[in-house]
Amino acid sequence: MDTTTEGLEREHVRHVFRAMLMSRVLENKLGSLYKAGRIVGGVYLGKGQEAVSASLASCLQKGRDVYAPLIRDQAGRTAFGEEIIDCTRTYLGSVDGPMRGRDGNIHRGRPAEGMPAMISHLGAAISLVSGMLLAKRLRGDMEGVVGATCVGDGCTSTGAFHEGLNSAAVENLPLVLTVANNQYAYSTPNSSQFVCHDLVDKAAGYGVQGHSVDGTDMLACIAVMQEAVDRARAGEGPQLVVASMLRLTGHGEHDDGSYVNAGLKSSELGRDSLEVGKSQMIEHGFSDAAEIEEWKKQDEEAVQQAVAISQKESEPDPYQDDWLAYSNPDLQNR
Amino acid sequence: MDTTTEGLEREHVRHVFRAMLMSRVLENKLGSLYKAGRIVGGVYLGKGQEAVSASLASCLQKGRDVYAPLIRDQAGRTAFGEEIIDCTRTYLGSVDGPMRGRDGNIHRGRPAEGMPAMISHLGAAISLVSGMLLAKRLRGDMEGVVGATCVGDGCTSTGAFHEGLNSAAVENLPLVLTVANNQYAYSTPNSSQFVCHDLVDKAAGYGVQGHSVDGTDMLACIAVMQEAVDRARAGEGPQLVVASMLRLTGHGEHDDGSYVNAGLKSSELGRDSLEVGKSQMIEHGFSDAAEIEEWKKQDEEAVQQAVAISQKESEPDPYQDDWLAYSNPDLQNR
Amino acid sequence: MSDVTYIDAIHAALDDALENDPRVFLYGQDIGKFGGAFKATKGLQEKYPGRVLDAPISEDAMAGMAIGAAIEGARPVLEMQFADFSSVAFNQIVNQAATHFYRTGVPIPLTMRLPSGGTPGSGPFHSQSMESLYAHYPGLVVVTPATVADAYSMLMESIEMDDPVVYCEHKFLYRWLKSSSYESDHLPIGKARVTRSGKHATVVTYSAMVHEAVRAAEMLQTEGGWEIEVVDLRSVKPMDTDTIIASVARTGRLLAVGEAFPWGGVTAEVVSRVCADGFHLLDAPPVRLNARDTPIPYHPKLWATHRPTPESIAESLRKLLNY
Amino acid sequence: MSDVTYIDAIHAALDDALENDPRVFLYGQDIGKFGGAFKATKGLQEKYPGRVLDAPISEDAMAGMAIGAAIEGARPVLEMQFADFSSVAFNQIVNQAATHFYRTGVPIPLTMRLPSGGTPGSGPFHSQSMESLYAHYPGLVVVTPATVADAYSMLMESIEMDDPVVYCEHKFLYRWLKSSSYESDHLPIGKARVTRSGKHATVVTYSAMVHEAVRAAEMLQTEGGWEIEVVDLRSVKPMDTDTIIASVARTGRLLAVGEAFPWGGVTAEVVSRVCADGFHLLDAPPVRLNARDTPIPYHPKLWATHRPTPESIAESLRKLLNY
Ligand SMILES: Cc1ncc(C[n+]2csc(CCOP(=O)(O)OP(=O)(O)O)c2C)c(N)n1
Ligand SMILES: Cc1ncc(C[n+]2csc(CCOP(=O)(O)OP(=O)(O)O)c2C)c(N)n1
Ligand SMILES: [Mg+2]
Ligand SMILES: [Mg+2]
Repeated sequence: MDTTTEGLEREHVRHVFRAMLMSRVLENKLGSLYKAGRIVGGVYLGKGQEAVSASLASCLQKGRDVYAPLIRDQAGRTAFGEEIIDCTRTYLGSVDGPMRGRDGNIHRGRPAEGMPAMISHLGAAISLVSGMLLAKRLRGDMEGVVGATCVGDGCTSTGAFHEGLNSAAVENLPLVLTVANNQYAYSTPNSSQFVCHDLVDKAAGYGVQGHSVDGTDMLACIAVMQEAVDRARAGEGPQLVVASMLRLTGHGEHDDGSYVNAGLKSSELGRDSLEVGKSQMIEHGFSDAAEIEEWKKQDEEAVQQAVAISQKESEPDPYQDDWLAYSNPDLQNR
Repeated sequence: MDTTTEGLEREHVRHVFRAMLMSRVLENKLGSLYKAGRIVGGVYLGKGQEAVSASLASCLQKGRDVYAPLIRDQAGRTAFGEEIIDCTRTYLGSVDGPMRGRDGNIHRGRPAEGMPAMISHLGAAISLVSGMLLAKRLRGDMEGVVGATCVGDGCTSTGAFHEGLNSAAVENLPLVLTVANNQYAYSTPNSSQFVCHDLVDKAAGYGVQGHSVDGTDMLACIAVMQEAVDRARAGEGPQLVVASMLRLTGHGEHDDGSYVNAGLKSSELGRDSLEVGKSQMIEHGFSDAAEIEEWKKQDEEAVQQAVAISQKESEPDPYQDDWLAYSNPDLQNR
Repeated sequence: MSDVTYIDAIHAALDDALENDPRVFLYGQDIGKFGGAFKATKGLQEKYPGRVLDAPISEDAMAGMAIGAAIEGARPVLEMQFADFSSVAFNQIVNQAATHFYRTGVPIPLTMRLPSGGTPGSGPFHSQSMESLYAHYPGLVVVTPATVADAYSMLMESIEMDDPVVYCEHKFLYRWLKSSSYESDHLPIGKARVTRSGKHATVVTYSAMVHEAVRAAEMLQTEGGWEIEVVDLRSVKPMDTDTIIASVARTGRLLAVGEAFPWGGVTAEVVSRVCADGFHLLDAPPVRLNARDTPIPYHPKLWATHRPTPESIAESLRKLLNY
Repeated sequence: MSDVTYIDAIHAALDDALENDPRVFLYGQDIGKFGGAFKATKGLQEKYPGRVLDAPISEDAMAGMAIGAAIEGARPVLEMQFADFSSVAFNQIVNQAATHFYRTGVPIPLTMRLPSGGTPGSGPFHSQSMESLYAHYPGLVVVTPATVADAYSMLMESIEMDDPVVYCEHKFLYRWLKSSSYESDHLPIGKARVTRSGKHATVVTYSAMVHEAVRAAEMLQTEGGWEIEVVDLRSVKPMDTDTIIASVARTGRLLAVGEAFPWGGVTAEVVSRVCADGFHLLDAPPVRLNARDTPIPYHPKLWATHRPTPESIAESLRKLLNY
């Protein structure tokens, strides 16, 4: 595994792992709050996909780059710099969350800070991120900028995926499009979603560079994402990264995922990227067991605190809400 | 060129060429009727693309197979067995045409006879043809059936293309999807439409077989189409055929196509497939100049006759029309 | 039969349609072994092998496939995972399915099931009521069952129809609405039902709002002895103008209630029809009550006042009665 | 200025908007060197290098790109080659653009140009009027200019607005409608205009139908001295209820005319608003006249009677006046 650490910066790797760990701690908490009936709306977790998610976002710089998280990107959100409280406020229905109760949970975003708020329709963010990049180029603000998003295997079947990636390629935009191939789209296995040999085979059809990576291998993910982001930054156009792993949870917390093939679970794909990452941290001296334990404690406290704050905050009040769908209030209700 | 005639049946080649010739004669007539202001609606011609169009349709069998022509497929329509009068009636606004004045020209079809009537939205026919095949499979009527359609380079950018081809691949349907890469979508050159090296590179991304052919070379087209159709019939799933040529006319007759690159026009791509086909017919002894001249005369007469009949027929009469958008009249206007 | 729910009725209708007619097949995401996001197709793939097909996440192609199959005489029942995702299939539905019979004379016996309407916590993209969009396009039939019996009988009838049907099933009713049986009064699609009779005002509504309107009517009954008639449209295209007008003839007052967005849509169509044909019957201005003019909020506290409620319907009725 | 057409006005507005505001850019199919299917952007790519971009045939991505650019503060003007093709972009427009400000507080200053409405021989897929679909969704502004001056000023205003605007330009007016200048009365979006004043009945309409309504009004003037008021809505969302009601207050009679399909839509919204707020002003049942309940036929003979005509509008008015 020595080769994989080549060119990786210590602080970068530690940043990725900490985001992964924080994500797991936070999502475990969300899971138990869900079971306790304390969550408003649905819960979709990224368990197993933390390495891909965090490593992609860790290569981006908030304030300059664009990062559009999707439903399994808690780790990426944290790596990009989203505050934990944004998450807990949304899940717990606080009016102080970034969406003020108007939209939920995984849909939260802060578009003005380069993190769009996803809509549910799969694939819709690809062209959106491209448009954000296009606007930066048009105003001469593109130097070294990258936009990134992560979609699932199922999303590759959408017209939005196709049109979005092709349009970005035609405009040679610095888009890093990661496919987290977790083998299932809800209950649908890849075999009912596509029949290409490997999703990365799609890259050539768009004239973009393709990258494959074992999504359970944290260090490999960091290396590949860094390469893809560097290439995009250097003006080489869109990069398609296909990372493979298994979803280590139901589609949402309402789903037990009992349809997931047992053979897959016990295969290499079924490894937990957080566990793999932990071994890698220790093995390569990026950290040690004690420090990781300490981080975990800190994270648990931080999460506990954020939950406590969020739970004390008010719910949205329909009689206080301005109910404005237009930035110009004169347009409302007319 | 000897190798290209191998395996080609004499009657098949003659059938293709005759359809190409008829198409050209007919479309020339439509062009002059358009200039004379006698056409109802727009005129979109297939000049230059006859070889691709006719060769694809010639491998199909009306009554069993499905053929969904698009805007430049007069030759394919003729090869598939559409009557000339269906064409002239529609262009000349006769109420006796297959669309009864309700839809126009290139949109005509006879879906009950396996020839769907296209809508304008590009790519929409791909899934439609697939669905027709699916229904045949479901009722156990699939043995040896093929469905085929032909789209343009521009259509490859649509989400409908992507979703349609992928869905057909997942269902392993006997779909032959031909892309007539005529280098332009209306005024838009390929360089603004896609940046992949070759459109056939898309095949791998769908897990389907790809075929490339010089669309100006009639015999090559016949050979490739026959292979693609045979493979589909044999259960090998969707086939993507990319045929390259130049559109030898404006986008429509209202357009002079002045934006078309002069270098392309004088390149091999700019060859007229009908001229190439004629040489091939003669060179390989499929026909001779005199017979071809005779065919042309017959075609001109047939077209003249169809035009004369169509022009004598009534226009649709809004006071006679039943104005039914529902097959159950009780649903209308309610 | 013991308690059956609205979603049971849908499941039973799919089962019976598959059983009765070999041309019927189901197509949708996760509808096979998994039985669909709402379990409407649970067990049907095993029971009818090869006739319940899982689709990729390709709503445009799903609709196109179903339309093509319908051209060939099959009777596809297409499940959208949520109505909201039919926006991706919009082109195929309104341009391909809706126009096909008019253009070619070949009908499209397609049924598209749209799990519609709001539930608490579902948010802007899993709560939409899209009936008005589809009803605007000639060539489509748009049905909106409000009862367990209608959920069953109208789905059966939709599948039997030769014309394309958009079947809007309300998610809020799925497990909440129970009945002792699917047995219905056999009203055909195109006929509205007087769900509750009255003489002081008519509420015309459909889908889940029928139940909210009945509650409002009960509140007003208790409150002041008002007798409010509630008309359930059942299908919004065709719309049963006769039954609506007959009700307004009895009551002289009209409130049209819908859960969809306030601009245009079903309630505007109802008011316009009543005004055109029953103007002389009206003793007060006909009014509408719809959802608020914003996307559908996710937080249940906001959501509960975004859509009409028994309270807000009752309030509208009070104003109407006091006019 | 000598004769300028409606399409000239659109071209001029795009030119001026590009000139005035560096945040403005144009995106669409064939709009670059070619100048667009209708030549609305002719010469602009040369004049504003890098700001007039040709798009692939990807309406969904085109809309998504424009929305993303708007989030970043650009002012994209998106051209659909025909309104009808916006069905492919429908999801991005109604779910991404329309909901964005409500959800995030970040506005989407996007203008989407829809070449709309019927012309002879264009058929079911190059003739649609889609304003009602977009107006149904909260968060969108939908404008429908009927005059050369409005085509100019409303496009300028649309581009300046922070909220997303669906700009429905009527293809029939492109070259047919001429004026001596773009100079307008500077009515803002949201205000209707009394195009022709009268006292016997009000026709509320918009876009190309304004001209047909004026012709019908002239016919009735000649025929019986009837004075018909014609109100041009200009924007259908927001809709200027005040101006409509003020007109009905003068005339006591309402006919709402539209070129779109008859179920729902603008005319139903107009009638419903007048009934809710101006019921007491009405001396006769308010009525609607729309296109027929079928797809738009291609043959000019059919098309000419599918949409309302001066004759059919006059006929509706006669009935209304004789009530
Ligand atoms: C256009 C669209 N269709 C359907 C859905 C419903 N849906 C939500 S998530 C999902 C599965 C997504 O699978 P994948 O892309 O593989 O992501 P994963 O959940 O595995 O991370 C589906 C079908 C949707 N959100 N958008
Ligand atoms: C979805 C959609 N968008 C836009 C159009 C308008 N349009 C009609 S033909 C055409 C160009 C098609 O180019 P291509 O697919 O290369 O076919 P060709 O005309 O070259 O044969 C365009 C943009 C359309 N018909 N459908
Ligand atoms: Mg997946
Ligand atoms: Mg082309």
